[in-house]
Amino acid sequence: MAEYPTLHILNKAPEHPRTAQCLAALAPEDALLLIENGTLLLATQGVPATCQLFALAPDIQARGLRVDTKQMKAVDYSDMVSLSLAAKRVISW
Amino acid sequence: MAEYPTLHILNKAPEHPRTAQCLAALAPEDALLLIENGTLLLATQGVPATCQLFALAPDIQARGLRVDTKQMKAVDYSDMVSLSLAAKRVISW
Amino acid sequence: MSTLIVIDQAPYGSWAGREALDMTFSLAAFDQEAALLFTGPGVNWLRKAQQASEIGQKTVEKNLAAAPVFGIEAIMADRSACARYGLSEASLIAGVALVDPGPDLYRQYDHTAFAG
Amino acid sequence: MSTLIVIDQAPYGSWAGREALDMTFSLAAFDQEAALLFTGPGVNWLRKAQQASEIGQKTVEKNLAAAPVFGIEAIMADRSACARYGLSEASLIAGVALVDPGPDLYRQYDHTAFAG
Amino acid sequence: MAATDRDSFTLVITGAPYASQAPQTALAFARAALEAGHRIDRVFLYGEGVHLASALSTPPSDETHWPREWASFLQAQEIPGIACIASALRRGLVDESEQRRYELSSHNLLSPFQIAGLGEWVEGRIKSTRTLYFHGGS
Amino acid sequence: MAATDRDSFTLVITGAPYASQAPQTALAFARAALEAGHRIDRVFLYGEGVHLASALSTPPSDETHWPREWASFLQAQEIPGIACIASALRRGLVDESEQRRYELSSHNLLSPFQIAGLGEWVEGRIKSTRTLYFHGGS
Repeated sequence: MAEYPTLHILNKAPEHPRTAQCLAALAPEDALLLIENGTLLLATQGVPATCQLFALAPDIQARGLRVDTKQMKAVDYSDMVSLSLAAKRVISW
Repeated sequence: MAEYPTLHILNKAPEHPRTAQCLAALAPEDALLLIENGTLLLATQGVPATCQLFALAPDIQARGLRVDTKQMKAVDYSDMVSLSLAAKRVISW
Repeated sequence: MSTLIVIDQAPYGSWAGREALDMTFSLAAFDQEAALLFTGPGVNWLRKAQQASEIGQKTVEKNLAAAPVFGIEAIMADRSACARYGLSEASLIAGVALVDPGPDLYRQYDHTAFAG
Repeated sequence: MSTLIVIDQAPYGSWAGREALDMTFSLAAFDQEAALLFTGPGVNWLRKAQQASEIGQKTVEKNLAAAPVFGIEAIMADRSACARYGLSEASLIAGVALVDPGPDLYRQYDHTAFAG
Repeated sequence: MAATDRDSFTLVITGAPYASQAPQTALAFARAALEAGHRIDRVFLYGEGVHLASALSTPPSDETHWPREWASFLQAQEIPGIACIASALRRGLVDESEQRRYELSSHNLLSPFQIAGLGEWVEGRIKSTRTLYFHGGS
Repeated sequence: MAATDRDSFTLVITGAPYASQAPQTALAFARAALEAGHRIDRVFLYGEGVHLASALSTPPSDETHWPREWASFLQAQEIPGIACIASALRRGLVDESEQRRYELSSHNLLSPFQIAGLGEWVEGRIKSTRTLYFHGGS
């Protein structure tokens, strides 16, 4: 798995104020992993195109969301482990 | 105390999504009572001018906020009791 | 004495929605008029084909389908929140009425409650 | 190994801010580099002349004033959040540096944590 | 409905102590209501609010002890304080009877709080002049 | 730092069960980390997260029992599970020793969870390859 300066893990719904803070902190070379309520971002027009995008498959499935594989990669918990080690730092928003 | 169709009690910070929902539900003849985190609205430019406005003094004081008495009335807990009875219905946002 | 229960929190990430449903069914069990309004990220409770077993939870689709049987008056969803979350009539579960929450809606109920 | 602790929740309405301060002072107590960033409604922790006794709480002004003594590197506040809440240099407690959070700021710390 | 001295309240607390201001605001409201000659029919703890009924909560000595403040108020004023059974069981608040039923190691419900169902809330909705909610703020 | 099979984690859980998904996500992460050959140095419960260590939590039988799921995982894998003492005391989570110290009516900390200070979190910050946070989502 590629190295990223920062892996951002977002578990808040798009309306939550921390979502805007997280999106404003993304650098182009970073990765964003959407989990839990954070996966709801996929259903909106607000998905950032600025950096590498991942989303946790069990959370996508729980919410009945559809995945645009051109936009982002669905991953499982073992990918989440690898991503957290591949990034220099992890921020859990 | 005057009668209001609805007393809206808002205890969320301005960034909380429920604040926007509350402000969108105000009718001109309603009253809005800001309490707890809700009093922080007084420090922003977002104070609605649409209806009668009240704010809980102990919460204003706790946060070191200043009150514009032209804009709204600082009240205590006994006023909160009277307001809740004076309104036909109370919505706690 | 009609009560509006509002669910504005996203599913699965909190229990507020489930506990608001419990409140609604309790009202109905005691023969009190009750209606449900889903708004904000809460509208995502209403999406078809949810499967939450992998995250150790249960969906509420069956509960909502039973709502009319239990005497719950209406299941309403905020039209603009549905649009924001790409929820068309086709992707919503059956029996949901789209509404525009505002003073006129809330004034139809004697009582409005959130679960948290 | 410098750690950034972020406080983005309004004072008094939750305990997350207090518990984030505890984390920061713990790092300092173990001689670890730590800095504080207040953002969103969290900047309201930094307003002068708070008096929370009537709501049964204590202010944190003294704790923050002691931060440099305990070895906490910096107390930073989000410039735009301060502007939004009418917090000028004159209404902020002493020792706060205004910053613009973004990739450049977060990249200066090995580790970033919220209390909740 | 105009205010009269026989107006009554059901107060619903859904915010936990040490996580929200809800228990403090609700207590100040309850005291003001009694001082104005009104009645509090019951206090109903729901969701996260059930943690207010913890007999084991031990805040630092310089922080207000909200469970004890509430318990002595309820005791002195003879107001029923009820924790919703479903919310309480999920969150680990149990009385002696639930301890026995579920064969748990102990019980931790602070007296005079009791455990009961949502019917208590529904009754408040019907009989009290106003039912007010005290939610978490974040 | 590149990933190696001796990489280790400290997991911090700040979201409560039955109020957030944090305990579920953290457990799935922990299992995946072990399966990949990594080590979990400790699990640290902070803020609302301490409720995961409740011995009295009794969810309905069709809901996952997160405290028990976590307790058996920690037991089987011999991973220390630590609830922050300040967070736990405020919120009514106590072990036998805190029960005695504060003369409380009972204790309710689920074994093998232990109570300790923030120093455990600081040590994780220093020694584990990564410290990850599992927060509430609302």
